[in-house]
Amino acid sequence: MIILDNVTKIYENSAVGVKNINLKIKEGEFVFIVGNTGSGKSTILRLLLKEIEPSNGTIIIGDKDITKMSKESIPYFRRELGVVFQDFKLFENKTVFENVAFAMKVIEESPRNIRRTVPNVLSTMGLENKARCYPKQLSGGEKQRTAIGRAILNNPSILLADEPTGNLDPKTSWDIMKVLEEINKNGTTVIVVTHNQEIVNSMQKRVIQLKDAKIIRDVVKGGYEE
Amino acid sequence: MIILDNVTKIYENSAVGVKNINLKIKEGEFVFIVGNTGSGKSTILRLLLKEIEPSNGTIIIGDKDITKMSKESIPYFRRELGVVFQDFKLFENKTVFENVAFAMKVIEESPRNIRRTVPNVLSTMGLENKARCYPKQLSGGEKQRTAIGRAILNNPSILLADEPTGNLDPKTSWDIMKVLEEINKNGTTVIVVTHNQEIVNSMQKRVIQLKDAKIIRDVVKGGYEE
Amino acid sequence: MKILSFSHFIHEGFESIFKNKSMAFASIATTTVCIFMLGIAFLTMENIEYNVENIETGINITAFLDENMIEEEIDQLKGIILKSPQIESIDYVSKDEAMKRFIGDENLPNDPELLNDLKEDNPLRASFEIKLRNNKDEQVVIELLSKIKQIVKINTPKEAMQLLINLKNFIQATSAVIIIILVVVGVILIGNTIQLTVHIRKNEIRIMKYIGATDWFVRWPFVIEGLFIGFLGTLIPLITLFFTYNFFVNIFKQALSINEESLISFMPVLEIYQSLVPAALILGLGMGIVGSLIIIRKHLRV
Amino acid sequence: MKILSFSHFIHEGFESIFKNKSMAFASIATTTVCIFMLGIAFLTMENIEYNVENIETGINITAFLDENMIEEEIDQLKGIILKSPQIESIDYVSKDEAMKRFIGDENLPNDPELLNDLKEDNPLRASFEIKLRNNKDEQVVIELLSKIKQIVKINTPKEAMQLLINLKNFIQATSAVIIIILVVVGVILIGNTIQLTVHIRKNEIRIMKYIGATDWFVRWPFVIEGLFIGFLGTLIPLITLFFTYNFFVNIFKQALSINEESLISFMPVLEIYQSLVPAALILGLGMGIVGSLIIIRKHLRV
Ligand SMILES: Nc1ncnc2c1ncn2[C@@H]1O[C@H](COP(=O)(O)OP(=O)(O)OP(=O)(O)O)[C@@H](O)[C@H]1O
Ligand SMILES: Nc1ncnc2c1ncn2[C@@H]1O[C@H](COP(=O)(O)OP(=O)(O)OP(=O)(O)O)[C@@H](O)[C@H]1O
Ligand SMILES: [Mg+2]
Ligand SMILES: [Mg+2]
Repeated sequence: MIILDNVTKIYENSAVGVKNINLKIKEGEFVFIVGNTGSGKSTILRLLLKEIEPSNGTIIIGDKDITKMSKESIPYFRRELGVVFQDFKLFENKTVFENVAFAMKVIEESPRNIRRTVPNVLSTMGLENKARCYPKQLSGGEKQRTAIGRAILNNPSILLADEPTGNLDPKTSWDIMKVLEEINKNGTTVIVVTHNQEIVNSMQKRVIQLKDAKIIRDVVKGGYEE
Repeated sequence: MIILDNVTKIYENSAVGVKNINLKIKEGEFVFIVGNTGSGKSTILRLLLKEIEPSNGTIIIGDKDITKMSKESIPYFRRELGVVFQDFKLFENKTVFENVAFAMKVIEESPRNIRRTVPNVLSTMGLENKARCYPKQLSGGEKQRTAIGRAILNNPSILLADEPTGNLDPKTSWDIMKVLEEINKNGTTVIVVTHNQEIVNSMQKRVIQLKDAKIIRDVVKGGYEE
Repeated sequence: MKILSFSHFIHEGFESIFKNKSMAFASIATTTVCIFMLGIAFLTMENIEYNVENIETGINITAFLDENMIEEEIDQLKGIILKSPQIESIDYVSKDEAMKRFIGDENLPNDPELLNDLKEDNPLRASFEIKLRNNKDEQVVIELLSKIKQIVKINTPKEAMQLLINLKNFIQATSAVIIIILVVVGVILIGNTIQLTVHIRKNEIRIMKYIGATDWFVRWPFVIEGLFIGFLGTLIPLITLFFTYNFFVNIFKQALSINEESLISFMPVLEIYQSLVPAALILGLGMGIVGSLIIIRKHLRV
Repeated sequence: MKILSFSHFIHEGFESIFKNKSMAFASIATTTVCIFMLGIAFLTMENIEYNVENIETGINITAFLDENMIEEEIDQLKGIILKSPQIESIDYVSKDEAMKRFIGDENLPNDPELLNDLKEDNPLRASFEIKLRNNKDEQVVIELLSKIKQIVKINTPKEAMQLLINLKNFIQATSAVIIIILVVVGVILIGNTIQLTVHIRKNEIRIMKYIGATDWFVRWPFVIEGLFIGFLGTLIPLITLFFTYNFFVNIFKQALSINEESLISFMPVLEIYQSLVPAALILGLGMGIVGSLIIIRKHLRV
C-alpha cells in the first residue's frame, strides 16, 4: 500500500514539484503516471525513493511513514524498490553485467546466485552481447535496458520506472512492457511514468494524469488523454 | 549535400556501429532515421559531427571530405551544424540560459545579440521560467528542450537531432516537430533520429530505416514500419 | 559483514584503482611526495641531532683553582661539585699539565729558552675541566661555581663553540618546525587529493545509495583503496630513501671532505627507520583511510 | 581574438572558480602549501648562507714571519702575497701586537711579573693574518705560502672552525637539495591537482568542442583560472611569510638566546624577497598556466 497524503514538494529554487497530491496505490497494482513535461511525474517517483523529502505531507509505503524513517533503515527500505531512472544512473566504471549484478551485491547475495541470475535478466533485456560493454559503449536504448534490468533483478515489491521506453523503438518498448506486466503478475506493484500514448491506450491500466504539479485525472482503466 | 560513401564504423571493442552505408541527403531535406535500438542511428549522427571517425569509407558534407579535414578547420565546420545529443550533453555548471547562449559565444557573437536572441529561443522551447535553472534542477523534458534550443540557436545549415522527443509528452513533441519543420523551411537540412511512430507516420517525410547496422529501407514519403 | 561482501569490497577497491588510474596515480604520487619530504626531513634532523650530541660532548667549562690548594682539598672539592646534577664529569688539570698544553700551543713560536723559563717558574693555574650534561645549564653551573671560594676564575666555552651550539639548536628547532609543517602539509595535500577523487566519484556513491547500499557497503571499497594507495605511497618513498641514503651520505661526505677522523658522522639508516617507518605509516595509511571516510560522509547523506 | 571573447574568457574563468569551489580550493591550497614550503626553505637557506659569510669572515690563516725582516721587506712581501687572487686581505700583526693579544688571552692568569718579563723579552713572532675569499682555497694558499722563505710557520683554522665551515657547507648543500626537491614536488603536486580538476571537467571540454569551439576558446578560461589560482596560491604564502618572518625570527632568537653581540643575525625579509618573489611567481603562476595547457591538450582531441 502506497499512500501520499497531501504531499507537496517545493524545490530549493522555489520551483513547484508537486502540490497537494493525494494518492493511494494498492499492493500489486499497475499504474501509469502521465502528464506534460515538467508536471511533476519524476518528482513523485523521487519522493517514493526518498531521493528527496516532501516539503509537506506524509508518504506511507507498506506500513511505514517514510518521511519519519531512521537514517539506518533507508537502505533496507530501498532494497524493496526497483527503480529505473529517467537518466539511467548507471555506473560509468562498470560493465553492463556489473551494473546489473551490483543490485544483488548490495543485498549480499552469493556470487553463485549472481552468476546464475544476472545472465537470465540480461537475455530478457536482449543484452547478452553487451554484457562486457561499459555504458559509454552502449546505444541509448541499450543503456535504458541495462537500467531496467538492474531494477527488476531482485524482484522488488515495488517497481518505479521513469520513462522506461523513451529511447526504445516500438517493438522493444512492447517487449519491455510485457516484462513489466509479467513482474506485476507475480505481485510487484508497478508504477510507470511514460509519454508513450500507444502503450497507455492499449494496456488499459490505471492512469494518473498530472498537470502543473497536480493530479487532474485518475481512472482505473484508462488511456492517454491530452 | 551530405554523402556517405560505403561508410563502415567498427568500434574499438569490435562492436559494429554501421556497415557499408551509402546515403545521399540533399540540401534542405527533412529526413527521419528510424530503426531498432542499437541499429546504428546515433552512430551515423556521430560520424557526421566528426565525433567519431569512420573505419572505412568517405563522408562528404557540403563540398568537403570531412574525413580528411585539417584539425584546425573542425571547429568551423561544426559551427555549421546544430546537434541535439541523445544524452543532451548540457553544461552541468551553466544555467539553461548560459547553456543555450554558449552556442553563440563560441562563434563570438556580441553580448547584445546574445541577449536579444536567446530569450526568443527559450520562449519557443517553453523554457522562459527555467532560464536560470541548472540542468540538475530540470525535468527530463526540460533538459531535452534546452538541448534543442542550443542546437537551433545559430540557424545551422544542418540540424542533427538524436531522439529529440524521447522525454516529451505527445503535445510538446508535436510543438518541437513544428519548430524543426519551420527551420527546415528556412533552408536547414534536418536529420531526426526518432522512435516516435506517430510523428513519422503523419509527417510523411523521407524515412531511412536501419537494421543491424545497415540501411534496409529509404523512402521519400514514408511512415514508420517495423 | 559477510565474507562474501568482504571479497567484494577487496575486489571493488582494487578494481577502482585500476579503472581510475589517473586518480590512483595522483593519490599515490601525492602521498609518495609527502612521505618522501617527511623522510628527508626526518633523516636530516636525526643526523643533525646525532652530531649535536657528538659535538656537545667536546664543550666544557674551565674553573681555575686557588694556587694554595693541596691535592686532598682538590679531590674533596671535585667530589662536592660532582654532586651537582647538571654536571656530567670533571677532569682535573694540574699546573704541570697546563704548562704542557701551553707549550704545545702552536701559537707560541718554538723558542726553547723562553719555554724553559716558563717551565721552571710555572705561572699557570691548576683547573677543573667540567663537562655539562646539557648545555643549557651553563648559566646555572657558572653561578654555582662562582660561589666556591677556591675557584678564582671561570672560563666558559669560546664564542665559536657557543655559536656552533646555537647554530645547531637553530637547525634542530628549524627541523622540528619543518617536520611539523610537512605533516600539516601532508594532511592538507593528501586530504585535497582524496577530496577531488571522491568528488569525481560522488555520482557513483549516490547511485549505490539509491539502490539500497548501506553506508559501510559504500565505504569499505574506499577504505581498501585508501589503504592500498596509502601503503604504496608510503612504501615507495621509504624504500627509495632506504636505498639512496648511503649514496647521498657519500655525496655529502665527499662534498664536505669529511673523512674518518672528522667529527661529523652519519647514523645508520636502519636506526633512523625505527622511528620513521611508524610515523610515515600513520601519516600515509591513516590519512588515506580516515581522510576518505570523512570526505565520503557528506556524499552519503542521500 | 575579439575583445568580446576576451571579456567572456575572464568571466568564464572566474565563474568556473566560484562554481567549482572545492576544485579551486584544492588547487589554491596545493599551490599555497608548495610555495609556503619553498618560501620557508628559501628564507632558511638565505639566512644560513648569510651567516656563513659572516662567520667565514672570521676565519683566516696566520703566517709567522722571519724575525729578521725589516718593515720595508714586510710591506713588499705583503704586496706580493696580496696578488694571489684567492686572498681577500692581509693584516700585519707586529711582535708588539702579538704580545698584547697574548696578554689579553684569558687562559693566562694575571701574573704581572711574568707578563712584564714577557713584554721586555718578547718571544713572539710577527705575523700576517690572511683572509681568504673562499674557504675552499685554503690548501692552495697554504701551499703558496709555504714556498715563501720568509714565512717560517703557517697556522690554519682550528678543527672547531673547520667543523663549523663543513657543517655550514653541509647545511647549504642540504638546503639546495631541499629547494630542488620542493620545486620538483611543487611541479608534481600542482600538476596532479590540475590533472584532477581538468579530469572533473573533461565532459565540459568535450561539449565545447562538439559545438564548434576552437582549442583556444576552450583554453583561455582555463588559463585565466590557472592564472588567478596560481596568483592567489602564490600571494597567500608570500604575504603570510612576510608578516610572520619577524615573529619567527624573534622566536628563534629567544630560543637560542641570541643577542645583539651574537655572530648569528638574520637577513631583512625584504632583501630575501627580491629573489623569492620571482621564483615563487614562476613556480605558482607558471605551473598553473602551463600545467593546465598541457593537461587540457589530450581532452581537446575530439
Ligand atoms: N532538483 C530540482 N530543483 C529544482 N527544480 C526541480 C528539480 N527537479 C525538478 N524540478 C522542477 O520541478 C518540476 C517538476 O519536475 P519533474 O522532474 O517532476 O517533471 P516531470 O513530470 O518528470 O517532467 P518530464 O516528463 O519532462 O521528465 C519542473 O518544473 C522542474 O523544473
Ligand atoms: N562508443 C562505443 N563503443 C563501442 N560500441 C558502441 C559505441 N557506441 C555505440 N556502440 C555500439 O554500436 C551499435 C550501434 O549504436 P548506436 O548508438 O548507433 O545505436 P542507435 O541506433 O542509436 O540505438 P538507440 O536507438 O538505442 O540509441 C550498438 O550495438 C552499440 O552497442
Ligand atoms: Mg521526469
Ligand atoms: Mg542512439
